[in-house]
Amino acid sequence: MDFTATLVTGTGFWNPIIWILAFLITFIVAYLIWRSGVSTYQKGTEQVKPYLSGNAEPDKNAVHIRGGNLYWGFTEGLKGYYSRLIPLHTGDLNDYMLWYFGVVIAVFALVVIFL
Amino acid sequence: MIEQIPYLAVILIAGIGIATILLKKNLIKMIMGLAIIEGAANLFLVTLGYREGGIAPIFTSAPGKEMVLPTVQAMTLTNIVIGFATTALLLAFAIMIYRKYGSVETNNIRRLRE
Amino acid sequence: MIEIILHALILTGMMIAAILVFNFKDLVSAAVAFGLFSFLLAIEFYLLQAPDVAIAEAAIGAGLTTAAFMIAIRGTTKKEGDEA
Amino acid sequence: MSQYAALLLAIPLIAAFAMPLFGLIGKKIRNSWAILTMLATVAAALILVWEVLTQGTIIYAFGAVDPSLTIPFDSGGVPIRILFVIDAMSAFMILTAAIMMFAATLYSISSESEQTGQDGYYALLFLLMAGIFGMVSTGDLFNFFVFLEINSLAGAALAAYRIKGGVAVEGGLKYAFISTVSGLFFLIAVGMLYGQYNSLNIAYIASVIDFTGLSLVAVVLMIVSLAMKSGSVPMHFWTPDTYSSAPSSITALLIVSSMASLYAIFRIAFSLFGLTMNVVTVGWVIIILGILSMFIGVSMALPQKDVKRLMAYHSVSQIGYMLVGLGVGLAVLGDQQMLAQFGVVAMEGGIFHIINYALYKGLLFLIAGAVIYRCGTANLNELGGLGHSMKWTMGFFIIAALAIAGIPPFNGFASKLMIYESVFVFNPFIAVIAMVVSIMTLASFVKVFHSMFMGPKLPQYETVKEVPMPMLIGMGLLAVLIILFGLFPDLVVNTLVEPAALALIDRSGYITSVMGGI
Repeated sequence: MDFTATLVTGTGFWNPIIWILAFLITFIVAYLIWRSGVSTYQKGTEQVKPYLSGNAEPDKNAVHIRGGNLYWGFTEGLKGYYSRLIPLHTGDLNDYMLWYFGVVIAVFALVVIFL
Repeated sequence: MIEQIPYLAVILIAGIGIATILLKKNLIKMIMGLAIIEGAANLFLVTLGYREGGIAPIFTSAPGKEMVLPTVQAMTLTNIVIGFATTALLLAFAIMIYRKYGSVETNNIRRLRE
Repeated sequence: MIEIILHALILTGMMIAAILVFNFKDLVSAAVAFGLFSFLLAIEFYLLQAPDVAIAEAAIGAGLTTAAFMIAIRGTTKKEGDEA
Repeated sequence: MSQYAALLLAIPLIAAFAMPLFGLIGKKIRNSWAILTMLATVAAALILVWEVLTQGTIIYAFGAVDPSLTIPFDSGGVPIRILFVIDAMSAFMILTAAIMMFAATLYSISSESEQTGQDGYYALLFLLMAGIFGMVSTGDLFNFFVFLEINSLAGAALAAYRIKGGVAVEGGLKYAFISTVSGLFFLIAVGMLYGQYNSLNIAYIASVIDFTGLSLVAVVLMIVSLAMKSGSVPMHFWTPDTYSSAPSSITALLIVSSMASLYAIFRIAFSLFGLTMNVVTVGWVIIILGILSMFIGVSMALPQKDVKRLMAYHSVSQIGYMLVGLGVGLAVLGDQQMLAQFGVVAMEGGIFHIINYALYKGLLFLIAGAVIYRCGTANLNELGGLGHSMKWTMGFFIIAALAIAGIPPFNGFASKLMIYESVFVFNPFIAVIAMVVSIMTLASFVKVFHSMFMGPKLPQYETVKEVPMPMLIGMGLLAVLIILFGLFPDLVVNTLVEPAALALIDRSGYITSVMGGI
């Protein structure tokens, strides 16, 4: 078996091995740069503490950005879309069944029209 | 002629079952609607195998006459048993829901949504 | 001819039973109507030359399923709607 | 002749029904029995897949003198027995199911170790697997319905197994109700076909089919019912409810059962009806369902707060990719030139995505389960900083999240690339939507990653440790497979996916394998 063959998709190709090699080289270069470090850095001193303009560090729970806060702007920006989409998910079993029968009828109509 | 009557009944009965599922909010009622559709499906299957003037497909009464199709009857038997299993499972869920939610109305069983 | 009338009668009975299941507010009555529906279905199976299916339907459909509904109704509400 | 087809069903069934007996003896013995039978099933499945790939389609007739004897001499050329027809596509699905079964069972051993009622849990788990294996390998429509019901009932019972204040029962009830209704309509459709062609055998019906109005009703009922079972929009509402309330290892298996329904859609569309129906219309119906699933699934996932619910919406979205890939293949089935140009690649992409999706989505749900196992909550607003204490889990999560977002070099990229490029030729608009959806997928997993693993170590999770070894092994296996499939996509496509796609297209080959060249 040929492990280095490329995946041909008709219009293009994809070879993960070459990609991995490129990635590895970038990684090694980055690692070398990172390892050379900053000469003034010293472990275990005041330096490593978080610097908040001299204020006391707040509680850990207050620092962490919660999942609910992420993408708040995104959902707010698409409010018109989401305010229509979310209420559709009523959690009501009758509605679930209504959608099923609705889709049966819709697909049936489509298939008959474009026979 | 006889072969055609049950098909009409199947459509109407299945329609009543679907209406029960869609319009009734009570879970027990909805499960009854499901069981009615189940009955309609069974009737449909048995009617498929019916041949006018045919006799029951039992080996000892074999000589001569035309028989109705046995495969659909085996299918129907299987489906009756499966139907009872699903009904029992759904009813068990309904009882459990009543214990936890205090209601079997679908508009109260909506803790999972959005 | 008599056969056609018999079929029509039983199928109409089934439909009426199904409509009763739909209409009864009292769940116990609805369960009884469902039992009637299953019983008529069993007779219809017999008329359609499926005696073994008829026996199974009478035992499981009319008997066990109705009993299961009764037990479930005892465990939950007796009436449709929120007043229970 | 191969007996493994029967073992594939027999072992899980024996395992399931003997499970309570072994449970009486002792917990250790019951767990060993579960692992042993699981290994036996997986071994039988792997041998079967190997045989199919090397020797071609396997036919197994239940109850025949010779299992390969499909048409008895006195039956007048009609296969009357229950047949298992395992071609390359079925083998592919069996392989997917076997891998997931291995990971999920191993994971359950420790994730469920402190729960009650484990006898029933494992019994139902094996029943679920028997249902899935039956669905993907049977060649008989009514038999398929029976396995569908076994699968639905076991799945619903398992989804509701941990009551969790009633929420899980709600999820299980919705799943059971919906799948029973769709199963009944599937049965009515089977009846319609039986009434016309007097047979239940897929291959026989396919060989004599004459597309009538009644067949049209049947195909619509079948496809919509199975699309509902696989959770495509706009019939996806049960998916997040059930997936989020079920135990995590069960969710990983429910995914496989939705894949089995997806398989059935294509088995029915390609092998049963094929070119006798209007493939362009049906193909477009499937494509439209796919596009809706992709887009609405991912856009509902973004604002979710419960991690399992978020992942469940992603499974709706990922189903869309497979529907689009195979729908494009179906739509161009009648045109040989278009089929060769991009149709086959689109189908290969869709099929490849099935196994990729099962791997990474299963892994994601197992990770969510691991987090819930240790922290007791699935709420993204409460979690945080777990990267400090659950390093392995975090590593697996990174792999799975990058794979689902289609970042190279993971396996999701390879199959998505095939779908993008082939669908772009068919209709650029669909490919653009698919890419946008992929970006939104990445965005929502960045959200999960950040709120679960990043941030400072929170005081309430100070004592959280890494999950036990069997859970890590279950997750690790899937992670390794994701990387391997990502590194050698060509190998997987050539050995597994391409035969599967060709087996779907080759309708006459399917018929001949059963009917023996008539």
